[in-house]
Amino acid sequence: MSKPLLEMQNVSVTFPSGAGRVAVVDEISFSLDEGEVLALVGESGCGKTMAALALMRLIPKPGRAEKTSRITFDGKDVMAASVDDMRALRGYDLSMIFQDPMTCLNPVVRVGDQVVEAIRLHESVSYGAARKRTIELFERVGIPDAEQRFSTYPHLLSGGLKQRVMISMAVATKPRLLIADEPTTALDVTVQAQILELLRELQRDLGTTILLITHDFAVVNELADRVAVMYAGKMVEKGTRYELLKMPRHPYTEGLLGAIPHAAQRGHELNEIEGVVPPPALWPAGCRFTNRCPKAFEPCEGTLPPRIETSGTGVAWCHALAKASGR
Amino acid sequence: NNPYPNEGGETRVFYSSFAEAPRTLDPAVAYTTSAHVITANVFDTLLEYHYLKRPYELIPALAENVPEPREMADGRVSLLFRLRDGVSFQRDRAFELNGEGIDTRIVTAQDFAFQIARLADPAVNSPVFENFASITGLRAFRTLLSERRSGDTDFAALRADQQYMALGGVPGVLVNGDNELEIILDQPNPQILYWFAMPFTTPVPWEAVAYYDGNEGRDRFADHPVGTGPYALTVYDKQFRFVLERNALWYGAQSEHRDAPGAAFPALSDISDEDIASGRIEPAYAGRALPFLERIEFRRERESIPRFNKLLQGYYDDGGVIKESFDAVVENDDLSPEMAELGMRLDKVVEPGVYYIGFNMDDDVVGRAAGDRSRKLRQAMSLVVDVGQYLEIFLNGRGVPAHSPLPPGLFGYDPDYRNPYRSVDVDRARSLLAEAGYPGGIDLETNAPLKLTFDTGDTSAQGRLRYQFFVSAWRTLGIDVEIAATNYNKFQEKVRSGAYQIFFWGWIADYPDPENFLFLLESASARSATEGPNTANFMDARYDELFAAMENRANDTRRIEIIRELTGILETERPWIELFHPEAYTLRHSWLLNAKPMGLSYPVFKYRDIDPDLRAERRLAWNKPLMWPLYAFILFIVAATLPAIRTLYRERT
Amino acid sequence: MFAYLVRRIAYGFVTVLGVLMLLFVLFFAIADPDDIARKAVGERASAEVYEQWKKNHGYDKPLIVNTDHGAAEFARYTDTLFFDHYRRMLTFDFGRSDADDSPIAGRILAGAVPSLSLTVPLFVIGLGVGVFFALLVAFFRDTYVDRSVLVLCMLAMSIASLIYIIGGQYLIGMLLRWFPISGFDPDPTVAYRFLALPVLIGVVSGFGADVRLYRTVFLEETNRDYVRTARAKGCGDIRVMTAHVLRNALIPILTNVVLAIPFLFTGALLLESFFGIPGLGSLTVEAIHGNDFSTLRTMVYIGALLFILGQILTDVSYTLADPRVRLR
Amino acid sequence: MPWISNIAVLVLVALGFLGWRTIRRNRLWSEALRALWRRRRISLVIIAVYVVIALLDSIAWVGGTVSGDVSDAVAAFKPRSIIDRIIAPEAFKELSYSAPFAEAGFYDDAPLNHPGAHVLGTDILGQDVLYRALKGVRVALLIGGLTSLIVIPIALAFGVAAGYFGGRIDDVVFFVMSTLASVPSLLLLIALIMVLGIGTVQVCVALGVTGWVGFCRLSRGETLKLREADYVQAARALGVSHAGIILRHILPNLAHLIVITFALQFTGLVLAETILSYLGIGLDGSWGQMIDQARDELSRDPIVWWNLAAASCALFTLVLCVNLCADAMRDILDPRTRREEQ
Amino acid sequence: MNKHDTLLLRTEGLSTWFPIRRGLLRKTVGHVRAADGVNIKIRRGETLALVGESGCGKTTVGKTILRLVEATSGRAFYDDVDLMALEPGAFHDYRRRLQIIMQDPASSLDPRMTVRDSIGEGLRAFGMVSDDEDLTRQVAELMQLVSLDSDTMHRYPHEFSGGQRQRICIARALAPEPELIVCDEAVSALDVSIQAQILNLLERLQAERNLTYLFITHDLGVVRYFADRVAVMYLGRIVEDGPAERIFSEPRHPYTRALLASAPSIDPEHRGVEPAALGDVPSPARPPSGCHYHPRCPVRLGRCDRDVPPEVNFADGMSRCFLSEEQES
Ligand SMILES: Nc1ncnc2c1ncn2[C@@H]1O[C@H](COP(=O)(O)OP(=O)(O)OP(=O)(O)O)[C@@H](O)[C@H]1O
Ligand SMILES: Nc1ncnc2c1ncn2[C@@H]1O[C@H](COP(=O)(O)OP(=O)(O)OP(=O)(O)O)[C@@H](O)[C@H]1O
Ligand SMILES: [Mg+2]
Ligand SMILES: [Mg+2]
Repeated sequence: MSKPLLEMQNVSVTFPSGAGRVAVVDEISFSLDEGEVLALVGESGCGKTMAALALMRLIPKPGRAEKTSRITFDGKDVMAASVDDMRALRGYDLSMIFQDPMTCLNPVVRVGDQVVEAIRLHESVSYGAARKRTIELFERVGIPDAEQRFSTYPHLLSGGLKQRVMISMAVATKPRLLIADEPTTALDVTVQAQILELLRELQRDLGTTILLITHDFAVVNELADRVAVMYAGKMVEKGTRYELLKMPRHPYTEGLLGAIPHAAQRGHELNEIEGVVPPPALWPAGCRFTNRCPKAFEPCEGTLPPRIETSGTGVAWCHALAKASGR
Repeated sequence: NNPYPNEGGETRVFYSSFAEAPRTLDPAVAYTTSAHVITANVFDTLLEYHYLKRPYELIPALAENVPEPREMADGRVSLLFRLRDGVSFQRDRAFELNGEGIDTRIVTAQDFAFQIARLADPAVNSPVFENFASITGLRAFRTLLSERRSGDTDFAALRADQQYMALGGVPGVLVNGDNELEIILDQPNPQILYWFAMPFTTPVPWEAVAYYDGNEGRDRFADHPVGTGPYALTVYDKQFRFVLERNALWYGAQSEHRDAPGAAFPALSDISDEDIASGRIEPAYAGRALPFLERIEFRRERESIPRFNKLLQGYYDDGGVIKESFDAVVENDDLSPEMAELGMRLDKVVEPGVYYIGFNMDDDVVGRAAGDRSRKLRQAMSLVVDVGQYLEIFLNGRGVPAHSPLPPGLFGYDPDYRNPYRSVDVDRARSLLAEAGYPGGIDLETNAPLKLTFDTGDTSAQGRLRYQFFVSAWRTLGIDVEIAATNYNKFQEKVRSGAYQIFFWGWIADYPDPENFLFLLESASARSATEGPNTANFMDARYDELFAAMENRANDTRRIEIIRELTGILETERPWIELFHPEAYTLRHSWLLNAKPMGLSYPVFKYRDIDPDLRAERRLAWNKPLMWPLYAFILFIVAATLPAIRTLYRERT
Repeated sequence: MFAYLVRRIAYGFVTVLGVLMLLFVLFFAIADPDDIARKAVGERASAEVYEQWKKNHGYDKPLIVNTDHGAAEFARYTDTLFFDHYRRMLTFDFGRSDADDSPIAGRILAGAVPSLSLTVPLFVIGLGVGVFFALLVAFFRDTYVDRSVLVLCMLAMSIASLIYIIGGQYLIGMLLRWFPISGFDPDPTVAYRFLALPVLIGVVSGFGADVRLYRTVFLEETNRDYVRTARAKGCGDIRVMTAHVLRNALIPILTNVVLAIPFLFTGALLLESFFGIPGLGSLTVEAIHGNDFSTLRTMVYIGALLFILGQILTDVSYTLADPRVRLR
Repeated sequence: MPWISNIAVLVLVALGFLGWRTIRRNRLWSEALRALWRRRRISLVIIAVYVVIALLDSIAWVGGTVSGDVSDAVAAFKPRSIIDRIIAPEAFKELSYSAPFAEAGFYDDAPLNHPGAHVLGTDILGQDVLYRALKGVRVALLIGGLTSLIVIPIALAFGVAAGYFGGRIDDVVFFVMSTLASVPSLLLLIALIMVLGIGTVQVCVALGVTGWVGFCRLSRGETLKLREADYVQAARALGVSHAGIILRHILPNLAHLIVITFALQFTGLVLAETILSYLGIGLDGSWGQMIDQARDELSRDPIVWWNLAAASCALFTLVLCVNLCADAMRDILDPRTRREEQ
Repeated sequence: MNKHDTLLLRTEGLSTWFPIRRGLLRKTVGHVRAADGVNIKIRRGETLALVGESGCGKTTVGKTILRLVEATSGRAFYDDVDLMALEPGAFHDYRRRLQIIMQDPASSLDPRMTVRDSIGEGLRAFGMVSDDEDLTRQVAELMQLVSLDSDTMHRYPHEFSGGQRQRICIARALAPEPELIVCDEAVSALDVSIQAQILNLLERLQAERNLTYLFITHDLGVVRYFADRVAVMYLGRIVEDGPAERIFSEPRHPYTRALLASAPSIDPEHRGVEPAALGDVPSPARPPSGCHYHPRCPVRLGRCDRDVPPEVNFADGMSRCFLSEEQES
């Protein structure tokens, strides 16, 4: 393969707080090849959404992506693109499914029109044509009575249907990169299964590259090719799905996987991670996981953990691993 | 910025303003200046005042003569009016009551009689009934009318004029044919002639009264005057504007009456040099047929500031000088140079009126019950009110300090008379107060401070200041006067029940006779006894006796003596603290001609004229809009938004 | 929807009955009709006139129970001021003014046009200006534009309206001479000259509160998730503001706006009296000065009626603006 | 009746002290107050000055002499407030207008009794404008503050009861409320004052009747919401009585709204008073009356501006400060901004 | 499993219908049958998981038992006393024994009350404290019990993280020493790592105090780990119940099967859940006729859209399906 479709390097997102700006996403890097599904996992508040928004250049106001960040999409420098270029890119090559379908649709615009808008912003097609395409899309994503649903309002749709509308809006222009921010979190399990199936199909049929954001390892397992784990704004581990789920290397990933209750653990105490994620302003200076890490030892606190290649495809950032691997 | 965009200034239209619409235009009831502005022009009267002569002189109008009172055998007096021929009412649909297509009618003596009967009609509720009560049988007519009405439903259902007819009319009003009206008075009443120069006795068509009953979408007669005057009221929108338009049927416009005294401008010989010199009267108009103005427009102007400003811009032709801008207009009691430059003229005239502070003589503390004690208290209080200062502060000196109820220009007014209690003398007041038993404001009997109340129905902020002025004057004596400002209803209620002590009031004369002032203090008109205008409830036997002797007396030296004696009583008794006689300042533009102020009567528009061309020219010159601030403002806005646009621009690239 | 409307109107009607009760207590029980009559006919009027006046103005009956009628008679309760008050108000028979006997209904009809011709432009322009500035401020939020407009609004809100009027008349009417100082003309081709100044002043004096309110609304909306969605679709700033934010912000703005509608009719008290506009506000002021209880009573009643109507309209307009609100 | 106002002052001061203590005890509120102090120091100081002036003007007693050479029985027998005693308006006056710091009268150029001493000039009666402006403080605070202090508890009681218990109580309260609310408030105010007559008590009653609705509606609506809140349900599950829930959950969670609404209503009332004054039904000695008087003074030549300026500035400053504080308070007490701060 | 032998709570046909009002007189035209004839049994010391999709009425059942919403019909026997029939005063006693942990820890704490007051509220209401100091002491104990620092008791809820807030809620529920706690999605709003902490805590408390849980959740992983018995709910009705192991290994109702099949696994060896149910969850206001599940059911029969399937009791639980009926016979 030649160049990756998307390359994020040293991306930082900062928000002003009491004392200066706090990086809620701190110099993370990853890349995505054409047609690949990368899952970005981590607990709530660790900066997954912000990383994705940085790519869309949609970080909400007081926050901003730092100058050091380099984002290249299909060879274009996203950080340096003009507002108009960016607008052309958004929704056309780059689209995003947002976390909460309940609030992400405009409540006073008919759902069909919202999709039509997405199409007509980028392609000069007539309303009728766009409408036809929208209805096809609706059928494609499994919205029953697509024709009728075209002109209903979001509040009349169930969560699953709203999510389908969001998805059809996102894929309407056959984007090259689809960012799916927790696409199934708000949904019931049975519906979640349907949506996962749908995403899989789309990816297969259209060859879309997907950046999947989630905190649910089960969803990761279902969809992803590769996984990147974040903790408190930092990347802690990357690897293929199998590697990561089967043999996590970083103590945090290990802890997370261990904390997920399943039948096997019945009767045993769950493997909990002590403590909680501190708020961004109180993130430790060295390894951010230090204060909760069972394997923490003294260099963890002050110095940034080194990058350790755990396998051909995996990397982790951890002092303990470094020590174990003898470095 | 022209407020009359639809009309050029070139027509002979007079522009004036009104603050509040009159409550009624029924000539039998309308008694306010604001109503008279209209009624005096819509209704002709039997007699009128000469436009230019001062002291005022009566001239015949609808009557062909000013009648000489004729003493009859039984001591009663007869007044015989010969009426002008062929005077007709203005066109009005009320006359259709007489038959299809008829919209006017010749005036007959019966129309006068009808109106006089209306004055007596309790249902009309005329405020001047008492003033006509000397007409033989008027009082009896009133009682009879009201008895028949309550007793006899068939009678009550009749039209008013039919009711009067059925009772045989007022006995003292005799209609001899169409053209003669004879009024019989029970006793001599020389002043009554003045009342015939007021719209109260104008001819009123019964048709108008019957037709305009306020039902089925018809106006009420009170809002729809139908008269014979030089102007007719064509628009009467109380909220917005009134329009008087020339009445083509006015008697002065008919050839046979063209030379009637009320139909032509006074002769050159009647125009005083002073009037000419001051530019008030244009001698060229002498003897010309009236009226000159086509139309008179009144616009509603509730607030005085906008009104005055529009006057300055030339959009009103005359206007009173409001207190607020007095200093801009008047300098050293004359027109300020700025105003003079605009060509404005200032007219000053002392109005026949008086403002005073009255004591309720029925009150236990300030009234007669406390005898000498209260007299001294009143004297002391009178001694500290500095009316000069009051005039200076509140009226810019527009007024003449009063020493007695009689205003200047009236028979019996003595310019040299100085009321000893009406010049400020605090020391004397203090000692009087002490003599009264209130040294330093402390009541010796109770050892508590004396507390008085100043009652008023004026709750406005401005009003309050005026009262405050007097209160602080009395305070220098140590007298604690509290202002009880209630709404007008409550105040009236207080007056009705006699629960008041001190009040502030004014009186503007109906006609230029001392009787019209001095009767305000006779027992017969005491408020508590007869609901009369003597709100001070002053009752003094000697005064009443003298007043009776003076009342109907011709103006001779004896009358002067009696008047002196009357004012002498008031001087020591002090039921009033006479304050001042108001002085009206009118400002008018150079294009307004022949506007001689009539302190007493009402603006008579038929004498006035406008120079429309001059007005148009001046208005144009004075009202060039100043545009640069607009441009400056726009520039500022643009300058202020520039950085924002720059930020935006920067953000986009 | 229909059922909702009917119910809403029925409730409105009940409220109207309540308002009438309030008016009855105020104007008949607390303010004594005898007083009013006394005041109107004057001190010296005969008993006949006085009774006649009370009769003409409908003040001649007992308050609640008419003992002239037998205990069992229905008229005992219907031949009363209370009943009359309800009957007349509900049939829009407002009677005559206490001050000058003119029919109130006619005066209100006559005053409605000038009032509307002042308040409608005032309202529309005020709304336009308010929304425009609020959009602008929301767009430039957290910049100096936002802050300075905010400060301006605060200042504007803290100044008494009387001062705006006096100042505005003096500055624009007298010094700059752009418009007539005061006056009115029913002819619409020239009325604009007279209305320009009061409208300008009205807009300026209402500007502060409006912009601040709308700004909050807009800021609230711009922070919503769907705005982000729209941006992610590739909408430009202007499209986001107009096609998405404005439509949603319309709903809270509507409440504010529709509730202002009755004031369109009852007029702007101060503006009308200072600018000599013969509208209902002016009428009200006059009623206050003239102790004209019946006119004031009618104005209060009409104000309340319109207010209730406005509320119903608000609720209905909600459905039009916001598909989420389903009227049931 | 000086004792009424003296007692009122005592009660107010006591209430203020109690309130202060409760706030000090409650961390949320004392923090909010501290935040307010941090952000709006100037405004708070100014408001405090106004309050102090009003209180000083409310404490009055009989006796003592008037400074200057005026031997005034009236003054000696009338209760005079502390402000009256400091300024002694009986002695400290001129004939008529004089400009700020003027040495001579405005019209006649006659030398003044107190040349240069009238910082804000004198009004038409020669009264010191500063003195009048200071007297206006009490009226303004009375209009906005005292009325609300009396009305709020009543409105709260009805609103909370209606919202919490619903049913018949709610129907009745809601009906009364919507009836009152459907009369445009200025008109209602005017009608009430016209009918009740003019006077401090009447105006306060009228303001109370019209102001009641706003608070009542607010507290009812909010209570309806709170009643369903999870934590209220949790409290019910914990067996807390209705009174306990209202006292410990509903009222504290309404408090911030009430405070903000109070502040906004306060400014609204103070501004509305100017309109009432214009209509001739305002309160004695209010700034509204001063402004109304100044209507006439503006077109004098030279212009008499100090009266209007003094009243407007006094009014403007108060309204602005209260508004600013209300605004800041809204931010501070808004749970959303609060959460983000953490 | 003899620790679960006494029946603590048994509901019989418990229904809670929320009226839908419409029209001129706000007439009730229908009902949201949030709980419709729910029969559940919980033994002392046991954990019953109530699972089902969002909006199916789980919370309603929980709240109805605690009488936070009033039941429309049905009975709930607690130690053989019908809770639903008790006078409010008499029920007050039972409030102490029945507690709830609400769905959302953030909104179930009064933002203007210190943690101490929140936790102590129940103690006060049930008269379990003598004075202020006693309260402080007891609250401190409770906080230690749920592993919270008792020094923080004077803080306000917003100063705590989500997991800590949930602990506070648990402490509050524990305060009156209840026997049964309704845990309404007690862990759903939390991150996995915190979820594990809370689950461990609940487990520990159950062991220490012999608590009984009605554990409401939609997370099958949690259920599998935590519950003794499971009741599956669909649109207001219990469609299946039984011991947890049996439900997972051998689900009888097609809905249960779909639910289990839809849950993705984290085992990298197993990938690719197949959606086993069709379409969306219908609204409880307009539930489908007959068996509520029939429009989504892959194995529906002809009569499913007409007749309501009966409760079919098995030795190890119940299933509400015509197919189960056949199975049984
Ligand atoms: N507007 C903002 N101001 C300040 N901080 C913010 C803002 N928005 C987000 N943050 C901070 O940024 C951090 C990362 O947020 P982000 O939304 O990317 O998390 P996430 O990983 O997507 O979490 P979740 O799973 O809850 O969606 C959070 O800790 C949050 O505190
Ligand atoms: N007070 C209420 N009034 C009317 N309907 C209600 C009320 N409470 C709940 N409902 C309805 O009852 C149904 C069941 O609600 P409930 O909260 O019990 O569901 P749930 O299973 O707990 O869902 P979730 O998993 O989302 O918490 C829902 O459709 C809800 O809309
Ligand atoms: Mg996120
Ligand atoms: Mg729930």
